[in-house]
Amino acid sequence: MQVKEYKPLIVAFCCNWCSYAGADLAGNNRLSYPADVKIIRVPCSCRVNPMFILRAFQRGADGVIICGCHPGDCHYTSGNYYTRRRMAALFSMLDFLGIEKERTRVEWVSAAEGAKFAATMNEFAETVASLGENKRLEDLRCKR
Amino acid sequence: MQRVGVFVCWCGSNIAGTVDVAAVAEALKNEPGVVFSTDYQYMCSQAGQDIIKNAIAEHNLTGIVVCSCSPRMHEATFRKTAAAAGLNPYMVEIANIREQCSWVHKDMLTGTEKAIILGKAAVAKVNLNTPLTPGESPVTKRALVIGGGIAGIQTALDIADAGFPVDIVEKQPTIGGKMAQLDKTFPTLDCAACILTPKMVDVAQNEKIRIFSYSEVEEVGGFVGNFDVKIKKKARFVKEDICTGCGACVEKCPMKKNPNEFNLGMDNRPAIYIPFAQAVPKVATIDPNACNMLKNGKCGLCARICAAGAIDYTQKDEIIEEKYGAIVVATGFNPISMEKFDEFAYNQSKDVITSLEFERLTNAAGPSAGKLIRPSDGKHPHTIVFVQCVGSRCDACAEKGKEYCSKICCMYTAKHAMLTRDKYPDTEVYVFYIDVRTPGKNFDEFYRRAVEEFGVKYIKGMVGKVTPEGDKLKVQASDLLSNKQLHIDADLVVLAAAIEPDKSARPLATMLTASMDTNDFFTEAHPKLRPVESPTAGVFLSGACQGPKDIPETVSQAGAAASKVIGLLAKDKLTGNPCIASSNELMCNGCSSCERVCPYGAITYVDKEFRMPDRTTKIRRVASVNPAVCQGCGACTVACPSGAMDLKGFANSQIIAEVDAICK
Amino acid sequence: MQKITKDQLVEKTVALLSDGTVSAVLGWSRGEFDYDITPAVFKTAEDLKENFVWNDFCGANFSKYLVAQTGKVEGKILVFLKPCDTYSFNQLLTEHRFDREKVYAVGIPCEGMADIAKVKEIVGDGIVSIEADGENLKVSTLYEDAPALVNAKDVMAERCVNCKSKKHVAYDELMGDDGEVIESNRFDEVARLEAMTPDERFAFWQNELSRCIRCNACRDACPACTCEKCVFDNPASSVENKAPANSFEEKMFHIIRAFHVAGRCTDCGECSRVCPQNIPLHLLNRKFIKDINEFYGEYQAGAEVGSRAPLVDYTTEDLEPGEVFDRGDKDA
Amino acid sequence: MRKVSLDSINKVFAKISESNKLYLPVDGSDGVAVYTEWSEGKEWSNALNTVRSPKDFFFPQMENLMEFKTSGKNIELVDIRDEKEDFVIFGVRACDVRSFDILDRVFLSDPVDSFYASRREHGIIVSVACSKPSETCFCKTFGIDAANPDGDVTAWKTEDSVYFVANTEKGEAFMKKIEDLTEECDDSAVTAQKERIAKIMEKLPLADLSTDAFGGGKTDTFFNAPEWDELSQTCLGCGTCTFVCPTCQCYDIKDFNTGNGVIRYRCWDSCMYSEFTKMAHGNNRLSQKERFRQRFMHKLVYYPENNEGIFGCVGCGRCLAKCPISMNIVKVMKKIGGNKSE
Repeated sequence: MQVKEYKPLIVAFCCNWCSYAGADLAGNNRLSYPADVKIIRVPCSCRVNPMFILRAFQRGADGVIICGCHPGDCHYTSGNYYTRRRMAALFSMLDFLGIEKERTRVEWVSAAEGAKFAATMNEFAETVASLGENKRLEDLRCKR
Repeated sequence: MQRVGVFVCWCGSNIAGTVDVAAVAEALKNEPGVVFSTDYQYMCSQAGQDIIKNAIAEHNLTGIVVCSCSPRMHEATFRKTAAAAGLNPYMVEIANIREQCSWVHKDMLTGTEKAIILGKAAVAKVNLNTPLTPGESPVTKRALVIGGGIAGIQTALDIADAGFPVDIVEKQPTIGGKMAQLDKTFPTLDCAACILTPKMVDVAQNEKIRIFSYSEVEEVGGFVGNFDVKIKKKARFVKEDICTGCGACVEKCPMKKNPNEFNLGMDNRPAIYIPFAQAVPKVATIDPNACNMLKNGKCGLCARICAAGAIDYTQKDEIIEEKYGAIVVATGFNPISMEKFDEFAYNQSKDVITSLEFERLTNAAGPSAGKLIRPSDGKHPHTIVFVQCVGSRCDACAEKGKEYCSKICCMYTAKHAMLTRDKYPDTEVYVFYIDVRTPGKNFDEFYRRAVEEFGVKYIKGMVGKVTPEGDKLKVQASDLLSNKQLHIDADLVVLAAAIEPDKSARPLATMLTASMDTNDFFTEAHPKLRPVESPTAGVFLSGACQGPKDIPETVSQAGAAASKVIGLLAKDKLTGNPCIASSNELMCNGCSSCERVCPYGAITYVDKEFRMPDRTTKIRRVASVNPAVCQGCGACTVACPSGAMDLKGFANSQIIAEVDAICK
Repeated sequence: MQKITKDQLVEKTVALLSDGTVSAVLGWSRGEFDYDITPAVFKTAEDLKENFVWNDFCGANFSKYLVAQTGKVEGKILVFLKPCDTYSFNQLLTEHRFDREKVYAVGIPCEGMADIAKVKEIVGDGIVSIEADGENLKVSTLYEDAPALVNAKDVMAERCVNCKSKKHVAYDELMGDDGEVIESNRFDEVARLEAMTPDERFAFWQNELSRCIRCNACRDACPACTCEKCVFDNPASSVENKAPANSFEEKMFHIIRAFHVAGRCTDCGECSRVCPQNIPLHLLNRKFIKDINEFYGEYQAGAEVGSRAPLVDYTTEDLEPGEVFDRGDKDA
Repeated sequence: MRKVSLDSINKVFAKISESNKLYLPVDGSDGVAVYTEWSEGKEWSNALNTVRSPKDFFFPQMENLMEFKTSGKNIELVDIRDEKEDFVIFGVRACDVRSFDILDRVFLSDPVDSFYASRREHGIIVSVACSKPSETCFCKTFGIDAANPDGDVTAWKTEDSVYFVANTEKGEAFMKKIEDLTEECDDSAVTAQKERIAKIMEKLPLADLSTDAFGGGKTDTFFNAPEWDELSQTCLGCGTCTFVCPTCQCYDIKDFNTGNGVIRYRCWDSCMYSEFTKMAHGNNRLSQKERFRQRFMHKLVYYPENNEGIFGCVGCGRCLAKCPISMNIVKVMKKIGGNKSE
């Protein structure tokens, strides 16, 4: 039997107004990035609850990235500022528990930055792939 | 359990080229809840939409998943399709298998695999969708404009012109604001009064506009379309409707020595006064701190003189309650206080003045009847030094001054310098500047004329110190271009003081739950795309309350704000976005975390009685979301520790279902 | 050891109870031994005189009880607050969790509380009595004829060794003198862990958290955890469980617990005090506090009523989440 | 009676480990004893007892019962019960040994809990007599002799040796395995030890605690006692007492959605929790007072009523040591039973 090549599973939470549109633009321009990146649309990056991130890791994600409008450009004025604080605190805590800090990321991608979206996803997927499978926040029950 | 229909679009070859659409439709058939699954060339076409409509009817579908292009493209289309077939439009989910799948992946196998997973996530989500109905609220067709300067005046006129009633609240006894105090206006040098006063008269004569002068906003409740506002009309001790503005009382009033606010204290006015000849309303006002009758019960001269019988010493403050559909903030600006700028000797010498004071000095209706004189001795000044950026563009950490550029100073200083040289060719005029900023139509030409035609001496560098010595002002400055120290014996020094938002703005912002930046300027809903709206729905921004602005800019923003108000008031009902937050009262702690992160002030708290699990009752403070104000960002849902706050359409359970489906 | 005596407290309380200022008293009630003290609501002078205690084992923070008790009592309830308790008190007021008008808060100075486990480490098991004796505790056991003298400082609870403040930030009445905010070394242990490699930190927490039995004592004792319905009890929340199913759930529980109180935790240390498995849970909370202080400026939850918790606030200049790892020793 | 010198006890452990998994109290990194699988280098703890009781071995905090595998709309049922092997728990104190009897009466009475029964069948219990009881101990109240515990094998630990007596067939088999490592001896050392312990037991602060007021048929006497209000008023509603208790046996059965199916598992539940025994109609014990009362009424009245007068407590003292607010069964018995014994 052929050994299946390891491909990291990446969940990307994208805000509806900037980053999801940025991802659409990447598509319009046919800029490719790994199919292992799966996008979930949220109204604003501030909708992303730390529980969603832990849930993704529990279910087998190897990396989680949150994309929102650039600071100052939030459709809802201040949503991404809260995202920035919450995720800074959360990521630091995950690191404190010894969980690889490279598995989580926040990136600001505007609706015009299709190229940045694709480049970010390529780079992030590569980083996560180099870490290998997520072992430190996995739930073996979900791998049965 | 839902009955879900899945519709996979080929988008010609856009999707079908890299995704095996039939395989996707087949794979999704087995997902929980799915009772129907098919694929078609163009789902968005009439024929494609008919397939959806027919399937809804035939299979009693309760939810729809369309695997197609981005929801940003056709979500609205398919929601309409669903609605046309009798299905709630919010029972539609889109799996984006074009922009985020077929267009970015080259390989059929990979593309198909991913499309199936995206489809599964959409099915998982739609299984948890609930029908949503947008809330509706009526609109009170009346606008409130707070501030009666040129911004407020223009906004009110434009709104009234569209046929909607407008009220202006102005805290001074007259409308007109800062522009009424100006002499000439750049870059065309027409006189401010000549272009402003006709507008003020228009306001007074417009049947749709009411002016509450000498009044302040006291309380704001309600929300977009339905604001409840309390306005305090301060007692002016003159019956507004009877006073003819003849001015007899002003002439006869014995208490004449009170600093005249309109002339920035450079001359005096009586206790009963009309701020200036073209005031609107042209009605006298008694200053209670100056009037002997009000203070000591002695005098009463004005009442005896007034032929109309308008004087009423017993007048009290009055509270007016009114409903509004929209509120425009036009609270304007003030020059900052020069108290802290000791180096310019503003407090030591009467001959160091601010630009606004200079403006009054050169105004024909000003304290010197338009003759440029030194305030100290009334003599004609020969050497005049203008200092720019006083308190603007300061270090963030500086104890005084502002970090921002006040924007208008470069132009009005050029105007002052040019007019001085024009009228008094015997003068020597220096302007000290950090940079000269003149972006604007005909602005740079204007500045160059000051230098080239009128011989104003522009010197790059800051004035370090002004020292009064005898009847001269010793100005010590540096010329950065020639790298020299300069000493000038000046007769008059004019400081271009930075401007700041009016002090009334901060408490007003709190009342309106409108946000402000650290400098107390109101923030826009979006700095580029929604510059005249505040993040709080139904509250609009006009003029310098949003940031430093000159007159043309203010007028155009005033018009823009008015058009936004008109657009709002033209509606009979407001239909909200149904994807909004809502709080489960049983779980809410009333801790205020959600309220603190809400950019719209959509969350308020009510005390409610609850039956506790142990059969007792308890009154608890719980959050309540105003559906007309909430925009559905979801910041509150994460701030809420108990999970009581959730977002319709993007519920915790729905997002988690998507995560689960993707990570399977 | 404690400067205020039990008799002073009882006298004061009985007076306030009899003149009708308060109708109930939240205080410490004696137990079977000298250290097993139970929080109790006293309603009569007799009960107070007979059962009220104040000694080196009165560690329980009463602030949280006010959420439930203020609704149950007619009139005011008297609550004793040690300096650290006053921070929780204020934080609960900031979050509108009880009616300030229904409380009569009496601040009492605290010299630090003893940890019975540390006492037992020194003198052994079988403790019959513990009495304060100047700087020392006089401990009699079943197995030694003579009582042992233990310096109170040597058996002080970890949270008291790293006491952050002897200053009361809220009270209606203060017994004795007020103290000052203290420059403590409370972040040293967090810094020690931060200095480890990720692998070492992972091993450290894996070992600690694997002992969790999900008894919820940390949550139930925490004065910041006053949710009407905790997510961990709510089957709809997707994280509910009654047992730590595996190492993922152990971690998730403690991350979410700490995150939910981040910016609101006053660092009172109740979580670690009550943990039956001796997990140093306060380190997770302190990590958030340390980070918040470093990222957004010093902030002490509960120092004043109405302050805005850092995670429901922002500035436009905040650091990026990616920058939290390479900030280095910016203070060094 | 056989004995082995304390120096050679690790040889005994090594010998047993050859054929069975052996669990015994070992001091953890925080200095607290935990039942740990023995391997070379692990030392038998001197601690009086573990914080977590050995009930875990027969009634673990979490146990998978079965699994449903789903694929699309298909469901397949999978039996995931693992094969059990014999194992030894060594160093169980008298109180904890008695707790197994209390659990047996619940799980082994009809209908028999087959998961529990299989673990119980495979478990060999080597008890050890106490030598230095704590002030929190009150096993004597329930007629337990700390100096002479039950179990398949009883052991006594003295300054220099460990003495063994087999009580059951399983015990005989255990002794057989370590026959070469132990030597026959008289019981003088053990007798002396028993006398010493008996004296200490008399001196314990809770030595006089009595169950006289309690037992079956006392529901009406205590159910509406006014003291419950006071006793429960500061209870936090956490599960510490129930989770450290060796006799608490309540559990919940829950499903975990793995994404590819469902794992049905059971886990300890606590009658102190607000969600305990929640049913479609809601909760039957709505206040903390009712939940608190349930726990103590169960141990002191309902259990003995259904089990020939045996109380549902063994006096191990864990709840005394671990309750965050130091409320416990002793305080309850004294407060509520003090004026009702007749």
